[in-house]
Amino acid sequence: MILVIPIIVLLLGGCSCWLSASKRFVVCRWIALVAMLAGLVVFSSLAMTYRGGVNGTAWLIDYRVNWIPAIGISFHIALDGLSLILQLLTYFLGTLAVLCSWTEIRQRTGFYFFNLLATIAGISGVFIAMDLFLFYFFWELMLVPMYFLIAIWGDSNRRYASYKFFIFTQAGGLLMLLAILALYFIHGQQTGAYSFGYFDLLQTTIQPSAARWIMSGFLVAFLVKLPMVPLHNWLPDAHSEAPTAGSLILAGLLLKTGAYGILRFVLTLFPEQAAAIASWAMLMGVIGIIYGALLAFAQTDIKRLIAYTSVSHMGFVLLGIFSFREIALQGVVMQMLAHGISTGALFLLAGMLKERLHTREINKMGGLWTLMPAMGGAAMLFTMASLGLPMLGNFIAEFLVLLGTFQVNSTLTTIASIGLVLAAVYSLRMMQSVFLGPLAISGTYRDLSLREWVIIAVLSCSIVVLGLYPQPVMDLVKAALNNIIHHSSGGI
Amino acid sequence: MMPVHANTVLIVAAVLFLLGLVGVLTRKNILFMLLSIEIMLNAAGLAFVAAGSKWQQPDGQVMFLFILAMAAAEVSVALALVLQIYHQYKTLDVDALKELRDK
Amino acid sequence: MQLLFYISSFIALLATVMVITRYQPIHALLYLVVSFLAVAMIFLSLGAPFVAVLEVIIYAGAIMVLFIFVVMMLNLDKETAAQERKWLTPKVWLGPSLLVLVLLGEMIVLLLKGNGSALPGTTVPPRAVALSLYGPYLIAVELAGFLLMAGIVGAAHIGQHKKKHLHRFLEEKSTIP
Amino acid sequence: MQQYLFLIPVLPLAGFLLLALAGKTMSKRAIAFTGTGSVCVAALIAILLCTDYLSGNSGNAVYIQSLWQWFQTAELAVGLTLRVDALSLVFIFIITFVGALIHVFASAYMRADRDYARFFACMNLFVASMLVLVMADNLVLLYLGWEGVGMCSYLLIGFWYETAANCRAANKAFIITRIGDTALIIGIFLLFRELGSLQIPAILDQAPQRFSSGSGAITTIALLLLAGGMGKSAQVPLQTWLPDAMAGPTPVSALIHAATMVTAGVYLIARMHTIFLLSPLAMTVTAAIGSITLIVAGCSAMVQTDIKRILAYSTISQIGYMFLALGVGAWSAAIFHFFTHAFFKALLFLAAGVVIEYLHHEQDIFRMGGLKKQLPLVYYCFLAGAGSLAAVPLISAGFYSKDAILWYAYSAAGGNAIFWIAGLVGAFITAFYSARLVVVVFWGDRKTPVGSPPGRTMTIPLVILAFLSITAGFIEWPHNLLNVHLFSEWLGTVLPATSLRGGHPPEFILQIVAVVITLSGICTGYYLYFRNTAVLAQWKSSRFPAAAREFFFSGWKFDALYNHLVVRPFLFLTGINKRDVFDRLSDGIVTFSKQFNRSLSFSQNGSLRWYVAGVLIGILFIITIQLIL
Repeated sequence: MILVIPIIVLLLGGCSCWLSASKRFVVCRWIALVAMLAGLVVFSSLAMTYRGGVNGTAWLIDYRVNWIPAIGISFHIALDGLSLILQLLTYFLGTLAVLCSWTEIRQRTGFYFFNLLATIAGISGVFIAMDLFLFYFFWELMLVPMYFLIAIWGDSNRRYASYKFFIFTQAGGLLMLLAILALYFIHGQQTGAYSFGYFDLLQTTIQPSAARWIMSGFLVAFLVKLPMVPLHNWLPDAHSEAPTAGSLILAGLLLKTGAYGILRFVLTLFPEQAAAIASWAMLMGVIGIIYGALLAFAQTDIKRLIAYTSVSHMGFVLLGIFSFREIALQGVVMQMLAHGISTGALFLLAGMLKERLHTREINKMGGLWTLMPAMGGAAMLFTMASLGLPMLGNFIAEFLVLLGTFQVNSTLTTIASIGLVLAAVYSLRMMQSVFLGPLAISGTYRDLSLREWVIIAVLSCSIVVLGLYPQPVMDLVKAALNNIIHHSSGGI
Repeated sequence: MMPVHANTVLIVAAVLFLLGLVGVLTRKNILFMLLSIEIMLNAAGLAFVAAGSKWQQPDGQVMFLFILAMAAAEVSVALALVLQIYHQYKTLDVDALKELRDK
Repeated sequence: MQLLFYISSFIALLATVMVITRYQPIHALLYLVVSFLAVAMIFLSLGAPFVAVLEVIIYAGAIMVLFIFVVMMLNLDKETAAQERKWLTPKVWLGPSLLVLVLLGEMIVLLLKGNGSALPGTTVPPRAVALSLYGPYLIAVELAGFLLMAGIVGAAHIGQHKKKHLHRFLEEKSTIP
Repeated sequence: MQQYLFLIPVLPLAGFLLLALAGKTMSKRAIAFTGTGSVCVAALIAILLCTDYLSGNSGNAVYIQSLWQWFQTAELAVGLTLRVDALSLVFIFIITFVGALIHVFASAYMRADRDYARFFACMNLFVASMLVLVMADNLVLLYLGWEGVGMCSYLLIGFWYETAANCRAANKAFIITRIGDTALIIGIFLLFRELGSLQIPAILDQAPQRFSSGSGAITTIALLLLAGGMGKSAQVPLQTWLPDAMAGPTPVSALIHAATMVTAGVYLIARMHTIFLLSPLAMTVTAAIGSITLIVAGCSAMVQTDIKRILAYSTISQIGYMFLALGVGAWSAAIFHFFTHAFFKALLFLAAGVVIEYLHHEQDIFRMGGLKKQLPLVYYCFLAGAGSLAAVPLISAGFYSKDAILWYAYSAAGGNAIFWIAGLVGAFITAFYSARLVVVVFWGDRKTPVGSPPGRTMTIPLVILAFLSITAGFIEWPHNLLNVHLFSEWLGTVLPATSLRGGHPPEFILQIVAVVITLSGICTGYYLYFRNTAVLAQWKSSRFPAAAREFFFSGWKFDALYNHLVVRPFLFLTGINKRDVFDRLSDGIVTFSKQFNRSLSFSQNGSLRWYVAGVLIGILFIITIQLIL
């Protein structure tokens, strides 16, 4: 029951934001903040409770009520370590998203916060839904408000970006719906009991030829979200046009739902098929790493640049997932967290720059360190995080992924390591053309305000802590990952 | 008394209907188009009555009654629209009214 | 009765052709009245006296009067006729007539394919019609009532003389000339 | 002592944190006090540690302090554990002690700079990272320090970031070393796959049992580690970043790009010596790279005109000597050369810094001159450093370390005449450009207006370093002269003794050859640049020497080569695909459907009669079909 409360709070909070905004729009951001913090508090306390894990099972909480029993749909949510850590990330970044929209959004504030909260609610639901119908419901719930966030409060090219985002993800989502239905009917015909429940469907045995198609349905939806090259090109547009909080949520959370979906559903529901395509998937991951890095280097729009680095970083996730190694999977989880934080922070900084300079073009920037040393320092920190400097979370993630993958496929891992060099190349280019070099602009610009300073400080602390003391996270997800490996080991 | 062949009546109805159709297609004036539509409706009614007469059932006439009701309602709304169009556009040329075209 | 049918059919067709070829609206209307009266005669010859009467009263009477009102209100006279003359060149007739002739041919072929039989020519009395109307078709009658009501309300609403009024969704566009 | 181990890296780290967060609000005095003080205290602790070690209280000669479990999953467990043995101690001593002197120097040298706090913050972070590197107990922690120093180097090269060239140099340094780092981390992956552990002691223990000597896996590992070391230590072909790195402030060049960071590769190879010993091929490659580097960089050093670039090339060349020594298995000789090199090269850089500042940021040596009279103290210090660099026999520290390397290059098990001759050529070149440097900068006439002479804060470190540049060699004498081998005994607990091959000539013959070569190098330099400069002028005008000079001056055209081979293709590749070919693909679908829509929408023309005709045609169509079928 405790799992539902934050989602309900978010949805109610969103509605009240919308309603209250017409009278006093200052109120609604406080409502949004409180709703987010409530979720953060709930999941933090859960994390403290289950620090050591529960003996014997990976599942920490399991809550289920019938929803539409006639066709086997139940409201079934469950929490394991993986979900818990992603929930923490969700509410953490959600809180920051509210904070960074504090003054940025001046039009239709209430509706904006409604959408923001609804998206977060959807993401939060995706991470715990254990009924495929419910999963699909939340999957769409996070998509539509996100579309509005881009389409209404986005930048100049927002319509194009939002359509593209919507069509790509929706096409993937519909394929997933088809796959879910196929799975549902096959399971129903086999057992006579029609059910959308994840744990019921786990028991299904499917013809290999059918399973391949059903898996690709799931996989396409998740790979679009992840994103995998060549299904990635919604991402740079959506990221660069979205408002700051939108970019933060897109990069920090939405991409993670793809990775989570692969881990939770593809690997366990279709172990043999997943193992069969593993080397191809790893290859695509490596291509993503290199391709994203090359494109990131070429960009001159700062948000596009960061967006392509996301493509590159998520390649590590794909690579790690399909190595089926515990070390690599730990790295994948770390990458999800660290990428969420570091790239989120970079988007925040890009948003702050845009707010001040009214441009995203890095050729028009330069030497900003002189004017904004604090922001420059923060940017340096997160740039370094993004290129995988040890001491910071991303290093742990990439190191573990590559270390785990190396035992499976050393050639691909070696090629993927080139991504580390390319990461340095594009990161330093960004740093140089924005903050270093001769001062390219005139006028006075204020450095970080107190609110921004707090956001950046919180993010900095978390990325450093992740880099120096990641053990609690790893302990928390260990059981869940072993559970996934256990389910998928049939294929190996 | 020689009975009338059913096909004859239906052919008359068809010719009437098609005359109405020609009217709709050729006239540009909305008023004439409405007149042509009335002709078409009337022709359809004729076909119904003929059918009712063939089977010696009242249903054909009932259908004609409904057509009548429909035509009355249609004409009243359509003529109101004609008035409005004339007030707003100062013309009854149907080709001048292309607000619904795809731009 | 057969003769009555042929004569009235001929008149009906002739009057209808006149309707669609007239330039003066009022002439066309009068021809239409003639056409309706002829159709009423056809109904009578087919043994349907009730609808024959209704045809005269409602079609030729009420509906045509509406048209005449409109023609009068809009003051459509010689000017309109001149315009119609300009619009109705022979070229305009060509295409529609061809299409319609093809359709007519096909319809006749279809009709003759079926084994049509002679009509009995006996009368279906108004009583039967009334029983049928208020028996099996009761709901349809109700619906027709709704329709007429809606027609009245709609006509009354649309017919109001107001300033140029657009839906609010279209307003934004129309302010830009 | 063991429980205070963590203080050595943590103190500079704390200094960094304090300066980074509160530096803006602190006065310059406070900043200098924090920045310098933290390193000085760390140096004190390091010296205490050394005395503790020498007094033998530790028992097993290794200090270990485990701070916390870093991460642990499945079969992998990595702790934040510090481990200090004799090898680490040498490095810790140099890092903290030389680091402290350079910090003291910098507190005066950088006093006018706007970003005083940022400078010391980065320097402190560097010292902390470097200490972590040498104190690491496992390869991941080593890699942490390894990358950390790389980042600090980047930050400090680009310290004056307003100049785009400085930033480019910083980027170049980071990216080229990153290539080496990536090789290193692949080596680490391979080690983990083969041995299942990342603990350095465990690796060193297990490697001989797991691998047969010269097997493919161990050679690959060794070569990957070597590549890592080459990147960091600026060895051919990854050396091009170091000369450009001189864009940073001079104390940075002294600390990072001369004394400590660039020798990290030497440390790595010495640390992983067991692996290298298992792979003769990798050893030979190491020695060969060292030899090539020392000649390539030496030649470039001969013709440079920028004082800092001369010293930079000289550094590359001297590290080449260290690699040569490592490659032939002369472990302690390599570390000994690192030890002496750290003193005299730091000294040279600091002295150069004084000269540069004294001459209002003039770096061209041919616009200097006659400084012997104006800056006598600096002159004598510089002389001590240059003498040590040239390896003046018996009275300079450089002599003792270089002599050992030359001796082992010929006589050690992995050595041969080629390496020895390469070393001799290098020795000649080194002596030559050292002499050139002293003669051109300090002798002759004054050519540039001067500023104010350096204060005491700047000269005291110089004097200390000069003293050490002369005396530091006395702890390790050649075998045939004096039986003092303190340094190799000290390292004996960690590094294996060098095995000699049979059939080499007696040591003194080689020594005499080396001494003669060195002295002739010095004389040549003196002759060409002081006594008879006409010869040089004549050379400059003739074709072949001028071309050779140009070739050496540009660093053997490595930059141009990489520019054509890597940079331009890369830029071209990214440039043509800036708009993302896959994006064009999906846009193509959009364009197609738009066109299709446009061609369909002409039927939607708003004409009522048109629609009716459409309906009619539809009806005709259906009825016709019905008639036909």
